[in-house]
Amino acid sequence: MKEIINLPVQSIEEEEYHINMGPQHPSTHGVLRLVVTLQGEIVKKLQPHCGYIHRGIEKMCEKDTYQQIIHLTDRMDYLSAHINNHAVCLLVEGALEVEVPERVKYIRTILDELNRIASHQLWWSSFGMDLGGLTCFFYGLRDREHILDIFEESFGSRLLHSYYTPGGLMRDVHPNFQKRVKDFLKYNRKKIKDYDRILSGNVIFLERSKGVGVLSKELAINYGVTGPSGRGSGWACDIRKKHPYAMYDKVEFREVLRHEGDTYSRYMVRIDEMRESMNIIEQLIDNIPEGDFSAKMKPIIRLPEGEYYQCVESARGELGIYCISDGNKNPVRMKFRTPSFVNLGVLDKISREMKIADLVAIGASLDLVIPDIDR
Amino acid sequence: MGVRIKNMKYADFQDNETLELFEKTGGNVMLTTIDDVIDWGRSNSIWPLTFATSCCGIEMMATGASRHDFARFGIEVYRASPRQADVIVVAGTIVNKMAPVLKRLYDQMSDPKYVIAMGACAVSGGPFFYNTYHVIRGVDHVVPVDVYIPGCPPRPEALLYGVMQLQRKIKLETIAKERKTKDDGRRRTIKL
Amino acid sequence: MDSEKLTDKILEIVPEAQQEENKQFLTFLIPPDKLKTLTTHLKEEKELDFDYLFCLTGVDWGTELGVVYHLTSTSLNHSVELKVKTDNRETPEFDTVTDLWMTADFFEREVWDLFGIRFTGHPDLRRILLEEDWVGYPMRKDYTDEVNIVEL
Amino acid sequence: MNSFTKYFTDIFWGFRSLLIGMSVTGRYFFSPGQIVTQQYPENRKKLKMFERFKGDLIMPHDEHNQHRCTGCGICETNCPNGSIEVISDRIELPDGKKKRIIDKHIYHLSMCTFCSLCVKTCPSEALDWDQTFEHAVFDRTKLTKILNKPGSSIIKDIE
Repeated sequence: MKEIINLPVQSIEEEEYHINMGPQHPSTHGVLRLVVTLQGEIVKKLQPHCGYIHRGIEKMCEKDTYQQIIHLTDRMDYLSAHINNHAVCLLVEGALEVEVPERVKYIRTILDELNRIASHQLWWSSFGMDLGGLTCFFYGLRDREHILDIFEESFGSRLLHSYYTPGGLMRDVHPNFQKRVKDFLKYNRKKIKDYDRILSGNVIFLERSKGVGVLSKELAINYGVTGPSGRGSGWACDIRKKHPYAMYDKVEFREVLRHEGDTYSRYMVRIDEMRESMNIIEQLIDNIPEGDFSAKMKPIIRLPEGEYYQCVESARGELGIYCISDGNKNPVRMKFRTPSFVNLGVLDKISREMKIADLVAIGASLDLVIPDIDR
Repeated sequence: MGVRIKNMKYADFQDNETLELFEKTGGNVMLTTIDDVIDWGRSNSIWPLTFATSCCGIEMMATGASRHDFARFGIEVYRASPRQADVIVVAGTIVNKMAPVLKRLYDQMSDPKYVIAMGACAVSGGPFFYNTYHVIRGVDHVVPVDVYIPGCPPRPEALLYGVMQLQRKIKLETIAKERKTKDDGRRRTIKL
Repeated sequence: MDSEKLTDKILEIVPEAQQEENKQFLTFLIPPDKLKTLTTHLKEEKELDFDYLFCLTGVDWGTELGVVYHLTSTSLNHSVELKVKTDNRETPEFDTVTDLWMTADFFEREVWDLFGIRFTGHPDLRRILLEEDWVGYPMRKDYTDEVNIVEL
Repeated sequence: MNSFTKYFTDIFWGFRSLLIGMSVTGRYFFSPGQIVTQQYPENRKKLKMFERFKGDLIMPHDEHNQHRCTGCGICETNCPNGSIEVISDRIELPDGKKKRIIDKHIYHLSMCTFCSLCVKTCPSEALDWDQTFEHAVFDRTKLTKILNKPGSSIIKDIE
């Protein structure tokens, strides 16, 4: 008995232990596995294990034609499917030096921005849900349905569209398109005010997000954290400003920057970005020129031999495509530099010495889409 | 056949011939009444597991949200723990690395348990059937599937329709016989 | 810094570097043993200041394996593309750049996972996407897997 | 004193922010005009998909049971996931020429991703989208369909 009592007991504060978050965990937004080393409730180390949805899209691209690759890119970052398609289309058009009609550029820009709003709304819903506010889930998804209706009316699918083709669009937008988009903008302006009232000023939310997971600008650049997460740290990394494509050099919009670098600033960047996206759409929607919805393209697209890199600003950050072509109809190598994959790398760094409950908030504020990580 | 879900008629549903294969064989009056009561309860309170791997998961969330409201079917709450869940909606691709996890989740669920394969990837591998090295071609290679919902991703209404199909299937169960273990005959791979 | 000055500067650091034709970027083929020297200079020198590695790609050119680095400077707005290649398909090995750009951590693990290119000095070189016991490197051109791959 | 006032201002602002949030939800609670929920199986008769909705691939047949498919197989080569298989026969016409006609146009709904490349590339516009979405079945084999109806033939003027 005496021996048992006198055993050296390690206090709980000193002892480190591991817990698994995921692959099936409601707050990892999919099938991400985080092995967290904890001391008490403090995160000491975090190891992301990805690959639970690695489908080998890059390998499949080597056997596919460029039109077929577009439908695969939909399934990478499914929340900004249009933007992914846009990247491939720009890559092919840039390599072939095809000039797409003005109308296509306008429509593409509008759809990209609508997609960005939809993505941010879904992110807002799930972010609120992760922090315990179930109301956000219902409100965010309710408003998102309006965007999906616009998409569905024009090209028949809600989430994964495969609407862009190299050189233009699959078919022209529906005649109702302009009216519906304008109605949506009017509707959404009111709803975003609601978002602010429900969550942005909420005292519980502020306590859980301010000063949590601080990412400095230098770290953001070194880790390559782009998109709203990078801009929340004050790094002006918007591809729409740096390398404008489509109509982004013709429209006026503000690059939303905040300098605190914590979860709250990443949150506010996204909320403000929704407003900026609506401003962009408003400038374009009335001036869509008439014309063809597609440039003339050969039925089989062969890129000239060489290497191409094309980046676009997806809803999560810089989506880059590096493509090596040998002149055939299939690429030799197609690499997707997906934003979530890179942004995940910083999670370990910024969640150290935080509470495990904050890890949920930090993970959600980076807006990770798991198939975008694993491809 | 008296199987009615909401106000949908029997003839409104697809694949009735397969359903007739599952139909229970006889039973006395007492037992069928108990069966009916139990099946009524079971079919109207199937709680799903929060399990979404990719794009179809977003449509599943949309089904749970305001516009489509899963809860009208008694599929009230998403459970985060497999112990409390009755149905697992496999929404998305299952890859080699995920398959053991899915199998374990399925094993941890308590009987009676059901599986809905939602979307092309879960039904057959879908867009990732050919030329890839890490994808399970159809979730029925891992766990037995009750209802297949094709689509990429299926509309929320399509998911609700699939849920109604599952409810119809549950209503045919009987406690007199052990629920057919799904490995006999139904779990088969399809030659393509 | 404009591209001519940049070319001179890089050739000054690594005289063996070969410039390649590329419309988009200034491209150099670097001998693998000089990679570390060059990248350290690119990162550390104030007038170069390449602080952002935006893409790191493993490539299988059929006979050669290699890695392509895309670097840019957020303050000076110039970019460069570096390539390293090796004939050694059994044990290809390059120096890591993780100590300079932390982005490279995940990228290099991915390249090791899918191409089997080892990075000397990487702190934690494990497979990232596939299981630990996966045999072979699936993104290589000569990879065959009769169990898992169904050809169309 | 300073921390004392801060404590009470915090409580005040906390309550205020909670009430602001709850006023939003309360407004929706008391305004039934904003109900967005669709009653799916009950409104089944009225529920109409958008005309461009991609629910199911079909091959339209006219009243003489004729379709427009020549069996060229372009849809099969363009399909990114191999969900279309075209099986065609060669028959000999009375004037000695050989002609390809379609035997079976097999469509795997279970694998289709609705990318619309088959409909777009079809040279004779033989394929189209249907607006049905109720496809759930108990048996996976039911999802493999043959699009050309039995006994159908090709419309005369299509080459």
